[in-house]
Amino acid sequence: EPVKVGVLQSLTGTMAISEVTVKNAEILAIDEINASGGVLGRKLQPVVEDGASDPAMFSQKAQKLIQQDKVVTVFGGWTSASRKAMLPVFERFHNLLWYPVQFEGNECSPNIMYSGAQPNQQILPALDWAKEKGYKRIFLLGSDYVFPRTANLILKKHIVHDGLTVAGEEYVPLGGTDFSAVITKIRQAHPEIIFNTLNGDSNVSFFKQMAATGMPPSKLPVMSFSIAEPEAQAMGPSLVAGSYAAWNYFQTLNNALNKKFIAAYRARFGANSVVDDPMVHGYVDVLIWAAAVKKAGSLDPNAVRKAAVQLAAIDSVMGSIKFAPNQSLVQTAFVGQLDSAGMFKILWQSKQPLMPEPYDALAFPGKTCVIR
Amino acid sequence: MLKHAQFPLYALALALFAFAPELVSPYHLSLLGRFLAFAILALGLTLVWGYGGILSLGQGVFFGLGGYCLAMHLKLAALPPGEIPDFMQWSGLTQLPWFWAPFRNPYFALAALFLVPALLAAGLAWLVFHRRVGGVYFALITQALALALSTFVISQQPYTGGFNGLTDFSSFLGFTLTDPSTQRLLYWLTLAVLALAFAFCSWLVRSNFGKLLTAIRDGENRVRFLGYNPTPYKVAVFALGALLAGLAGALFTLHVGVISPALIGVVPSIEMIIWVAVGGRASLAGAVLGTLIVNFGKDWISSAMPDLWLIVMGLLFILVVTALPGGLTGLGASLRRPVPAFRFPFRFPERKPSSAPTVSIVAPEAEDLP
Amino acid sequence: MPLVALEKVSSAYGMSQVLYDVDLTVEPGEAVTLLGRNGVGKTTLLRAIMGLQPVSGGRILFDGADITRLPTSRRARLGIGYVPQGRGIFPHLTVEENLRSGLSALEGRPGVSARIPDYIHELFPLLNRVRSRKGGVLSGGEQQQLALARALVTQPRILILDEPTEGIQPSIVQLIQNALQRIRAELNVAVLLVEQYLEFAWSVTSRFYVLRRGVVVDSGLTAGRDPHSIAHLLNV
Amino acid sequence: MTAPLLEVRDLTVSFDGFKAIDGLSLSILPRSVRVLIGPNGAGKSTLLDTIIGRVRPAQGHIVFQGRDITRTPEYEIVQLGICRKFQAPGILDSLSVFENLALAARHHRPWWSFFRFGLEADLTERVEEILDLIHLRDKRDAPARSLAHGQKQWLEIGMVVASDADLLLLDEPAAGMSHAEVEQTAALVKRLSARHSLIVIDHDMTFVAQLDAPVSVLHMGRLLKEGSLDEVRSDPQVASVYLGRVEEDALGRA
Amino acid sequence: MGDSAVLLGQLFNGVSVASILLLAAMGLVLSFGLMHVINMAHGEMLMVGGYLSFLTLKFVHGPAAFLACLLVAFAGAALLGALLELSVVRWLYGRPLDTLLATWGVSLILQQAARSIFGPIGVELTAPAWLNRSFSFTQGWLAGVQLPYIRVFIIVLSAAVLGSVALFIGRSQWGMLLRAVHQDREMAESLGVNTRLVDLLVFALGSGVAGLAGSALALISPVTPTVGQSFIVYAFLVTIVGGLGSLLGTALAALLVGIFSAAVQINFSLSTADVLLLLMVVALIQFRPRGLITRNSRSLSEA
Ligand SMILES: Nc1ncnc2c1ncn2[C@@H]1O[C@H](COP(=O)(O)OP(=O)(O)OP(=O)(O)O)[C@@H](O)[C@H]1O
Ligand SMILES: Nc1ncnc2c1ncn2[C@@H]1O[C@H](COP(=O)(O)OP(=O)(O)OP(=O)(O)O)[C@@H](O)[C@H]1O
Ligand SMILES: [Mg+2]
Ligand SMILES: [Mg+2]
Repeated sequence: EPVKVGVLQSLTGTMAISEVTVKNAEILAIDEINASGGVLGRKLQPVVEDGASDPAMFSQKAQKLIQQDKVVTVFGGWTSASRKAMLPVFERFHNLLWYPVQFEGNECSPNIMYSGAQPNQQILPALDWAKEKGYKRIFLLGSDYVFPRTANLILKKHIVHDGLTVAGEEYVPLGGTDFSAVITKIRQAHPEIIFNTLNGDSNVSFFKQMAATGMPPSKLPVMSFSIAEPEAQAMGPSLVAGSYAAWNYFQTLNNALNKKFIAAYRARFGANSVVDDPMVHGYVDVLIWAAAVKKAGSLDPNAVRKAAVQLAAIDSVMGSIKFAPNQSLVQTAFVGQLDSAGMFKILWQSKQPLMPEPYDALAFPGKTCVIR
Repeated sequence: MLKHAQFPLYALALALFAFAPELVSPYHLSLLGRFLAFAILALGLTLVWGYGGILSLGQGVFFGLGGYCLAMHLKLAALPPGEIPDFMQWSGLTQLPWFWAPFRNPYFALAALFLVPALLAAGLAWLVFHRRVGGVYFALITQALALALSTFVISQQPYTGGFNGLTDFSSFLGFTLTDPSTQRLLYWLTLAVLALAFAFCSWLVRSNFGKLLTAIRDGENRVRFLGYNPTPYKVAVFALGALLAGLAGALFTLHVGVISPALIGVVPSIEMIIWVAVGGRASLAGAVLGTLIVNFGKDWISSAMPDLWLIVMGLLFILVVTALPGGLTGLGASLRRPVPAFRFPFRFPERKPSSAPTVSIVAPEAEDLP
Repeated sequence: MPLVALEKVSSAYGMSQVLYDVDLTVEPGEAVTLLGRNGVGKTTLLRAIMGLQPVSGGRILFDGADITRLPTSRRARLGIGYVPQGRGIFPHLTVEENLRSGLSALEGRPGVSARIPDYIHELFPLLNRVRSRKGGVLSGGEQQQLALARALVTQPRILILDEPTEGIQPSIVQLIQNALQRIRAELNVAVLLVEQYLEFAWSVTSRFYVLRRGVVVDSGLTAGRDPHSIAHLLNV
Repeated sequence: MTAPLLEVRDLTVSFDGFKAIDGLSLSILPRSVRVLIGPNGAGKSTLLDTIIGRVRPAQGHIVFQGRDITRTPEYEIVQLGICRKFQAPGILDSLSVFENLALAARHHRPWWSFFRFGLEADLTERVEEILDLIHLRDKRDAPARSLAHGQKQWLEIGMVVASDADLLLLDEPAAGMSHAEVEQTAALVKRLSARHSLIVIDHDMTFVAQLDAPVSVLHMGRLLKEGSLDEVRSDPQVASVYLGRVEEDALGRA
Repeated sequence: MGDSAVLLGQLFNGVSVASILLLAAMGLVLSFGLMHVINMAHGEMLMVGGYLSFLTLKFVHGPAAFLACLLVAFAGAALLGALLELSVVRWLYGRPLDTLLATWGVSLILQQAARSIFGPIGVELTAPAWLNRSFSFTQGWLAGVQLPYIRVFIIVLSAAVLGSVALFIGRSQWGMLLRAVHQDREMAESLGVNTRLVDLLVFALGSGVAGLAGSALALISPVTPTVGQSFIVYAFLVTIVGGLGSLLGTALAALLVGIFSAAVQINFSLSTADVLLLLMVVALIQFRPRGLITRNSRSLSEA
């Protein structure tokens, strides 16, 4: 009898844009595990559900997966809102969620494995890089929701702490496409670099309208935290060429596992597919879960999560990774620059894999995450 | 109160629902619970739309307000004394905002979840209706309200939890929410509230107030010349609809454990209209039926064919509206009609008042009225 | 061959039947009046001829051709002009535009010029005065005149009039009476008239039908028949 | 001399510069009938529109029972005691005939009485009577939208009667009615005048003759002539703008 | 960048936002204002226009390519509009709120179809080189003001469309018949008007204009399956503020909303702008309940 695992992403609605590819990567990993014999001698059977970009739907479907389908774990979620909505469900039914996306931290639940970057693994390394390059006036631009606001809160503390200047801070409603007022404000603020946490398609409008007013990335550098390879491809590489991004994985990462992964993904989902950071996190989440099951010798979520943090560091598509005791992933940060083909040239990487810090020490002093 | 002939039927349905915890799986029970909460909102919408002729495309707003009022209390109740909610901390607040403080008191929250939606609705409705703007105008203004308020709630993250909404509650009035027995109680509570709301609404629509409401829907101006000022009645019924929506939102929040701006936007508000349209807009029983059918259908289709469910939903709406304007409860009436609507080669819209084109709310067929 | 012939026409609103096997003919250039008390189905019958009311049995012939299933606009183009009860003025079109809208019926009809005939303004001088006013603000009588004029713009072969004198001042009623006589005589337009006002009906038509509860109960020539001899059929 | 029930003082109504009523004055005594006639577009319906509050005058005042109601909201005017039948029937489509009448009958009841079922006993009796009066007993529970045109006219007359207002305004009540019905309507108006005042507009001279009441002729928004029907009829001006060939005034329905 | 320049720049932004709103709302004046069809799929016509432009650019190159886009977008959206009219809207005339529900269903389907065909990620249209520049002022009190050609182009386009639609409705025989049909359908039929044809053509035209809007919009933001949704609410707001069915009113309302938003956005956060906009509309209703430009009526069933 197969082991049921849940895959819960938005297949419809605004977030489907990103989440469908993560679902693909998770399915790919599940298939690979099945090809190599499954776990504990049993095959995996993915149960795919649609969160429909609606937090309440995520909560409902999570409950369905656990109660109705009796899955042993769930891979999924993208927005913090979806994760927050699912959290009580996983705590109530003592199940385990593997969350693949970079987020704002400030959360610490024993029923979630946070593989996406914590703030100190993505945005703060980018700030370090900017400081190294000599940028002093930083403009913070984001979509109006939780990740950009919290990320910028942390960034502001560190910018001031590092002796740099916040040139301005602006938020655009999710999905907003009109940047004329924002651009006026940017022109007035004279920043040297923009730290961009805009979400999804707002980016296209932003870069287009910047270019139309004579400020392409080559003139005013932009460091983005939500533009990965697929977004760059879709936006038209020429539009964003020259802009920067910080991630824990780039498709151009040069290692054998990565090449194999890309080939496998393309074989399955189309020869022109590109892959990105959240997909890879979704992919490794499944692999690590399988390894943890093997180590625990059990499918019990509680045993699995304990085993997961005890696994040794493994070599993966994205370099050396392991789960820290706070159930977040230890991983390396990269800064890349987009070329005209929509691929990142890797410019910089952290000296070693970074320990995840769910609570930023400067912004939220005195808070720590301890999971028993 | 209820029509005598229908009374046994309703009693039977109520009994069946009351025994649901014994009959269905826990997951389906939890779904049923939240859908019954939705049905309370749908009752309100039937009053407002089906009888009052006022289409609200912003019912999600009132639903959300009710939910938020309760969620604020639940959030505070889950905190150790002296602490402020986590999202406030990481948005840079150090003190509880003044308008949060009273929500520590559960009874204040209970009162607020009725009053806040009802008062906002009454205020907006009065501003619009006393200028004699109605019909489509009002519908679109409520839609703009849904858009503006959801954007606003998202933008006020330090005070509202922003896009994430409010979640992670532990107990209410001493009941631990995750406890299975509490879940059961909650289900019965929802059912009881629904039954009460149903009885109240059906009493209301059969009273003279209901007749007047229908009269206003048919000819607001004519009613003025019969000596009635329609404004207070329209405001009252709209506020009542909002109150029921707020109540539904609060119950929903208890069931699901989360309230977020995603539930108060334009799209969910339109979906709410669909529930009522499917059931039959001028039938209270239809509202409940439609809500349950659409939501269970959505749950089922979205699991069975996730990629297709939007398309299936879309087709369903088109079909219901074009082929079945009276909704499911109107089905009986249209079957009894000897001349089928489509037989006549040229189907005209229902005859409008002679030389008067109006953008007025479409009156349901009289036969559809229960 | 009659211009319009109804053969055993029945019609119903939902469950309630209103017309029962009605037979009625109008010869070319003939004027016929249809009488009956309130609610017997006169309007329903006229609407059925226009194709605005579904027919549940029987046939409607125009010029010998079956038009029972023809769309209303095609019937109008065959040459049926209609003045409905309640007048059917387009409230937000000007009087001028209301008149011009009647020109649509001339499309595809050979030998007619698509312009508003001059005699319209002769017949209804009032319309010239209010030509740029919106139809909806006209007084009841003004609207009634406009509706008549507009029906004439369609250059019909038969005019179907549903209580055309309702709300019209006495002097204009006389005018309309003369106009109908002239239109019939000079343009050979047939008339099917529904009217409560017996003297008026008698003065413009040569044959009558009386409808009672959806059934034709009497018919004949108006000449030599005292209108009051059928009054009993029109009362409760 | 009794004080007038309604006084129209120097009233002017204009639409985009066009004066539909032009300096009109008129007064109505309690328990009296006044007939308004005049050419199409003379401003008769507009006068009623203004009295009932649907149209606001550019100048002048309307005083009802000593109170200036020129700017009073429509529904308050009705509550004060004026009720109107419109020229194009204005009824409430999805309510039944009975409910239409009931609604018209109980507007002066306090708002809380709306939260009960059915009609108060005293009103029920009245409404049932009216049903017979307007020949719609067999349509009592039919939705008003299913009535024929003439039946709608009757229903609206019934609604005005049911309102029991002091001043009843009837805009062309006899239009579309048969001889017998016209007679009945005239009788009804006369009966009503025992308790109410009425302003009646109609183009049917037979009907007007049966009413046997003073007549005012309106023309281009002004009062052209006032007096008994016979006086008015014999006025050459009235004949030329309104009646047409006087000798043929047998055209008025016999 | 001086204060006056900021002000002027923002005024220009306001006008440019207004012109997009106007383009989006213009089709609604036909379908909503005159035909009383609340077409919730109107936004998707915009989307279709955008995607069609995107496809056209794959096949047509050169400086005139964008003009071809406009043509294709117009024709394609009009065709789809005609299809929609034939299959759904036709059955619902005289029931405005039902059209709202049914077309909402259509909009769901179209969105999902776009997602399946073009993928969930937005596609991007490269503006032709001649549009990719901007007037920039470097001296005087206008120093620092940037007027992108693209926005100027959109302003011109929407003015041109406004003019043609106004001519069509106000002056042409079709325009008159359309108004007649929707004031009294049965009567129009009885006068020989082929109401089905009139409806079909006008609905298609309205959709075609939306297609044009989508094509223009694609110049400044990506085409996504949900692009229409983000505009539809504002477009409806503009039509009601303008006064139902009045083109002049709609144009004024678009300007009002565009400039108001631009002014608010520069002083407040963008999210607050929505709330203030709604408050402004409700406030406006207190003064002009039936919109900026209204028509009067004696009918009892109209206020
Ligand atoms: N829309 C409708 N639905 C149901 N019944 C209707 C409808 N319209 C008319 N009727 C009924 O059909 C019957 C005939 O109506 P019709 O309008 O044809 O009468 P009529 O002879 O023209 O009367 P009038 O002289 O009052 O105009 C009436 O009894 C009326 O109640
Ligand atoms: N809202 C309005 N806007 C413009 N003109 C109007 C308006 N209301 C009425 N009129 C005009 O005022 C004049 C008087 O109209 P009214 O309806 O009072 O006439 P009436 O005396 O009742 O005529 P009838 O006997 O035909 O009913 C008409 O010429 C009409 O066109
Ligand atoms: Mg009739
Ligand atoms: Mg009049």
